[in-house]
Amino acid sequence: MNQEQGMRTITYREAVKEAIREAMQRDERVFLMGEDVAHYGGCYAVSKGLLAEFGEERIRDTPLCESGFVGAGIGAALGGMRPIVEVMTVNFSLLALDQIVNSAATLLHMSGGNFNVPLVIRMATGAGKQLAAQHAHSLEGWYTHIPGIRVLAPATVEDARGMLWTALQDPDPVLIFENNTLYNMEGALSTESGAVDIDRAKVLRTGKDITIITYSANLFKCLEAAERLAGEGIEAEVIDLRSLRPLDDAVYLQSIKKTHRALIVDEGWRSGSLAAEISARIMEQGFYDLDAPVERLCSAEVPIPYARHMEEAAIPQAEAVYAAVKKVVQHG
Amino acid sequence: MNQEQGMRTITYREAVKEAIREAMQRDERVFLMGEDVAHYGGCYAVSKGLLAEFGEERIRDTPLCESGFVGAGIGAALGGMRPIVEVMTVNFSLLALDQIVNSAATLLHMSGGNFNVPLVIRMATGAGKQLAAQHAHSLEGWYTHIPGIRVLAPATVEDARGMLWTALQDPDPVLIFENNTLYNMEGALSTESGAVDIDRAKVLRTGKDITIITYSANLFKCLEAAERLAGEGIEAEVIDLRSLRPLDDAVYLQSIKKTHRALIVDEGWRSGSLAAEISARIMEQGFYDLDAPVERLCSAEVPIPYARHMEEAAIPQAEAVYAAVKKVVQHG
Amino acid sequence: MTQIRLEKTHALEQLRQMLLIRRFEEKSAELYSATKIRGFLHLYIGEEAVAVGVMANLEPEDAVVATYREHGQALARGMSANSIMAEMYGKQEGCCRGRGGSMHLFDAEKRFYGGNAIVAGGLPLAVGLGLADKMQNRNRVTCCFFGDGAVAEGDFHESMNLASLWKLPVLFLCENNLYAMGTAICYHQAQADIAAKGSAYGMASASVDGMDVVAVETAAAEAVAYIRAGKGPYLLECRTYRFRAHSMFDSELYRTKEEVKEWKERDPIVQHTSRMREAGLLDDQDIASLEQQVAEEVEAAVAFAEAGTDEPIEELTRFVCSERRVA
Amino acid sequence: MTQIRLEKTHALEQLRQMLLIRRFEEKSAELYSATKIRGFLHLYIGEEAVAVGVMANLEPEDAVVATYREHGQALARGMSANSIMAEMYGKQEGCCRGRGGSMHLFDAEKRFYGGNAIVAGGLPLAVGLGLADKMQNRNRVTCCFFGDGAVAEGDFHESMNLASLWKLPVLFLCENNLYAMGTAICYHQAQADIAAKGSAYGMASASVDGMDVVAVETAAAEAVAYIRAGKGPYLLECRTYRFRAHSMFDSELYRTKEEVKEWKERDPIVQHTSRMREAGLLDDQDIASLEQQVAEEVEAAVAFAEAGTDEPIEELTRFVCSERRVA
Ligand SMILES: Cc1ncc(C[n+]2csc(CCOP(=O)(O)OP(=O)(O)O)c2C)c(N)n1
Ligand SMILES: Cc1ncc(C[n+]2csc(CCOP(=O)(O)OP(=O)(O)O)c2C)c(N)n1
Ligand SMILES: [Mg+2]
Ligand SMILES: [Mg+2]
Repeated sequence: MNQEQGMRTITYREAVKEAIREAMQRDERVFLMGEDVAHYGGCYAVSKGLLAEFGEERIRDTPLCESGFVGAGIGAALGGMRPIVEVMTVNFSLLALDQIVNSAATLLHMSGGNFNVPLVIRMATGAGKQLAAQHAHSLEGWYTHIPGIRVLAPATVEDARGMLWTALQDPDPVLIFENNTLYNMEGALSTESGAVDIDRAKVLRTGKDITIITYSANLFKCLEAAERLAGEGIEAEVIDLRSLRPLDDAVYLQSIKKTHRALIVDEGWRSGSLAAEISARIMEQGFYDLDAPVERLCSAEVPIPYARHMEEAAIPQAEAVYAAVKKVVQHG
Repeated sequence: MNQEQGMRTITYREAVKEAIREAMQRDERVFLMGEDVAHYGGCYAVSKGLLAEFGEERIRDTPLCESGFVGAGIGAALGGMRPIVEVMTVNFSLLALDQIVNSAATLLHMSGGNFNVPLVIRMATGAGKQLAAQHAHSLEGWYTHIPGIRVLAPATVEDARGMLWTALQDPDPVLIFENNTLYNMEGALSTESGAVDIDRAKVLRTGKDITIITYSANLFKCLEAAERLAGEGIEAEVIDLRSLRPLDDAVYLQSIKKTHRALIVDEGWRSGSLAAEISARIMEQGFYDLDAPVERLCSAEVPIPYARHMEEAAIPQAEAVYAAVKKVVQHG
Repeated sequence: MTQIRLEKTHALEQLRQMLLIRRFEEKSAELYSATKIRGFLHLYIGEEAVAVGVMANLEPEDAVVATYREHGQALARGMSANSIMAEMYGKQEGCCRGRGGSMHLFDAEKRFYGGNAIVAGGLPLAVGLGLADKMQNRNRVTCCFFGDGAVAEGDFHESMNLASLWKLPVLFLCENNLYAMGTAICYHQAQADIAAKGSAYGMASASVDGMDVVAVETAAAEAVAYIRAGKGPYLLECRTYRFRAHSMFDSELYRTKEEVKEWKERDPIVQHTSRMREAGLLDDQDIASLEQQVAEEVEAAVAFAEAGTDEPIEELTRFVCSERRVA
Repeated sequence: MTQIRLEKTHALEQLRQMLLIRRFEEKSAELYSATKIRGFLHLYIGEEAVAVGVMANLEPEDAVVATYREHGQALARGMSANSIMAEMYGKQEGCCRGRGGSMHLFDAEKRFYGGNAIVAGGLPLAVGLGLADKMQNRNRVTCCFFGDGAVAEGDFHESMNLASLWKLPVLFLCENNLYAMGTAICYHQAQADIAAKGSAYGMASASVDGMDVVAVETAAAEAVAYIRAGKGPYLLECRTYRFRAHSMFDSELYRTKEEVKEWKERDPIVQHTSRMREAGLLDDQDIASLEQQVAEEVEAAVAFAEAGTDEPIEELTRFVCSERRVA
């Protein structure tokens, strides 16, 4: 693919960095703020080098105070800036949840339209690096419960590169979740790449036997499983949700009309997962299309443990996707 | 009913207070801590009078610092006490969410069994008093996503009276959600009333045509709707979940085997609601029992507005339950 | 030190504003009993000198971040009594189209950023507003109101540190009325001198008698001058007292009638009136005319609210998200 | 002031503990490179005098709340090197059965309450532990470790206020190593004198050279005596420095090699060694034997971890909830 005309290979990390750089260049109201984004270079090295390019004012280290600096991001947005606030890891964002839910998500409605909050918050999410129970959860699905915010989950380098600019044009708060296992992933990107839509889910592989609905890092596990299943004559259609709130229902409902079966793969804990919401929507809007019950493959309901074998067992794996598909396909 | 032998009439507020009083009397490790629980008498007057009975040490006013005093509750539990921590309103609990999720819910597993946290947290929840977008949400369903905690929602005076003691015997964190519209409700209580189980859902009305699954204040709206439906020959079975995490799946799945239809009524926002989880479980475990898709009646996805007519329109009402049942029953 | 402006026009205007707040709220309490206003209603009565004294120093391009006890803050900032009353009636004509109610007054034109019912929740927003001004080289002040109770919250600490670290143009305005709801300051602050807390953040601070509108105006003038000079944020503690219950549900078990009575002797309106009289700046005629003017304004607000219309239910989800994407 | 215990047995024991931490962590860094240990690994090297000096003052019934940079805290508290190393290997024989890893060491028997990777998240827990002791009339101390970075968090503020307000027996032990990850204290504290912050809470406080184990022990003795006397909590700032990177992923762009070198000249182990030598309490023989003893302990720990077993996958959800209901 990267052999094609106008394509280049880039890591996810670099793609995010380019997106930040471009946004900073395009609009001087944009700035990046968070713990260790400047002098350290970002805890996942996303912003390494940007301090030298843009200076301390616009690549702004904050003290450790998630509620304070996320709230300051809201205020700066109200004051006419276009802040990109980085929260190191979604677990830490719980410290800022009051500001996100009770202020950012609420201000526009509660004020009857007086004030909108054009704020982008980026966070790392997900397990896979043995970081244990206070660093490795996948709470992006949980955030999708909150009206007034938009939740994005770029899986590909194209989306890592393109979603930020679109998010910055949104007049309301947008949360972007970057799975920490993706930063080192390489992918092919058009040299012309730029802003991408953030409204539509995408079919990344077509198939007729089952619809696999997923997002972020699990996309690749699902594609891997689909490959293997294809070898056995089972053609899975794989959908990358991309936007987790609002959900683009049409794409998966349409797919199910064809496949009559669905599996949702989601790294959140099973109970109360985003996968539950999608299953419920299929129940409501696609019930008569189904030949078998929709299944979910989620994380085990346990704080993510440190030991590698336990961490691996706790979260969805390609092998488990494969097995779950087999189960659904044999059903009914 | 209160005419019966050994029954008395009591408000929900009094029932909670009696439960606290009894717990304090039974076990000197128990104490109540929170904002304005002592000198003010509790923001919903639940603890009024207890300061005089038990003194400032055990009925303990805290400064405004939700993270601090919830965390202190965790520490006190680790230190051998049995704290009851009151958070005024679930919206404010977002300030303590890090402590609840990253500490209380996580410590036992993360420490490999070294430390359990026998902590009870009570909070008011729900709309209906025109308290607007920072006081009126129903986030109890949201909390059910978190492994390691138990979530209870007493709807009746019996449960308001009885769940606390059972919760205090739990070695792990238990969150009890009291819908603020219930405090003034009167109900009949046995003079012998005491601890109740917190594991089982209850069928509060039997019926053969549809299963209505609900909890807390919405129970009464559902019973009201069921009464009206009965007048039209539609017999709804109404289930009070009581425990929201873990869910007692057996009771509603069993009911659906008989009714073949279900409606879930839940004051949480629709997307990512507890209702979605239940719908997904029915999909997975009761699909072949269904004659029609399971429906959800939830709150509109909007920060709860102040104006009465808008607030009423935002949350489930008996009228809407009635209409939703009619829709499901006519289906398929 | 900025000069005290005890010249007639200005002093009268201060009195008028305090009276307006007082009468507006007395009426609100009545309307609450009549169930015209619902939800939580927190009255500012007794604390009028604070908002009125402070606001006199702000320019239209400055910003205000308010609390849930903010009728006084809103009126002193120049929001119309009509739009506030209509809001409390839950009407479309209210400043938030009935979505906010008493605790959530907003006004984009006045740069009045709420109306926040999360105690201390407004402080980080004020930091951000100040940051935006600093980054855009605008010589503006953001004035952030909060109570003594808010001082215990982590958001207070984080915001004080951020503002001072980044030298932001924020006036932290603490309305210390000695109680957080029913919890006396001795039960919520290990160290009860609030102004003294500035030093933990290297922030300039002062304390002033919040029952004296002239003293407040003077102290705030100094604070605002300091901020406008680019020296960074400032913490100003105004020592005041609320004469009424915390909200309409409060049985006031936590304080004595005597204490309330003593503080009422320092009523900011009475004090300002006497001082003006003594200075020969006010006579019975002036007072009567002020009272009438204010009464008319309050009456008009009630009439406006009564005549208001309900937001159509179809508009319930309007403003959950903005209507257009391009910011 | 408690007397300095520079008598041989004790001074040797302090040296042994510091050496153990140093060698244990040097080995851990190696094992990290060999991918035997994974996740985040934060080394305490350079800061050994703090944990060792403080812990000498704690009794078995006291409690410790630790940070995620807590190998030193755990070893000084007397946790076994075996169980820590096995934990970092993710083995069942680890102190948390492999669920915690480097950042989450726990030990009920030692009253060692973690291993908290939420910066400042342990402070409220320490307040609660102190509250439990106070309510049960137990004369115990809870010692809570945290870094300079934690001081900016709201939890620091809320906890300091609660502990002082309620006069709880908590020692707030700040390891000020001048950086929060890559953010120098001048970028995260508006006012960088941490001990001075005690006054905002009416809390006793002091600052001590954290590179000197005797000084730390002495200062901590004073603090602990104050707390045990029932006078309330105490904030002790230990000025120290980490010699290694923040974690294994850190390219140390934020500080100069010279700065690191200067601090290394104050190596707590070297300093303590020289002092003992000068006092005639230590000779080459002692050192060699200590080094050997420590090397054996570290080697044994590695062997123990290598021989460890994986927790069976069926046990994954064990400990999500307790097994029995009755508390
Ligand atoms: C985070 C949060 N916790 C609790 C409450 C409930 N509450 C509302 S006002 C109040 C007291 C606030 O006291 P203070 O800051 O002194 O302001 P005052 O009411 O005295 O003006 C409390 C506890 C709240 N609104 N928000
Ligand atoms: C709440 C939270 N925010 C951010 C982090 C990421 N983080 C881990 S350690 C650290 C720096 C902490 O500095 P300090 O408290 O001084 O301790 P030190 O590492 O210097 O010992 C940061 C930002 C975290 N673990 N928790
Ligand atoms: Mg107050
Ligand atoms: Mg540090």
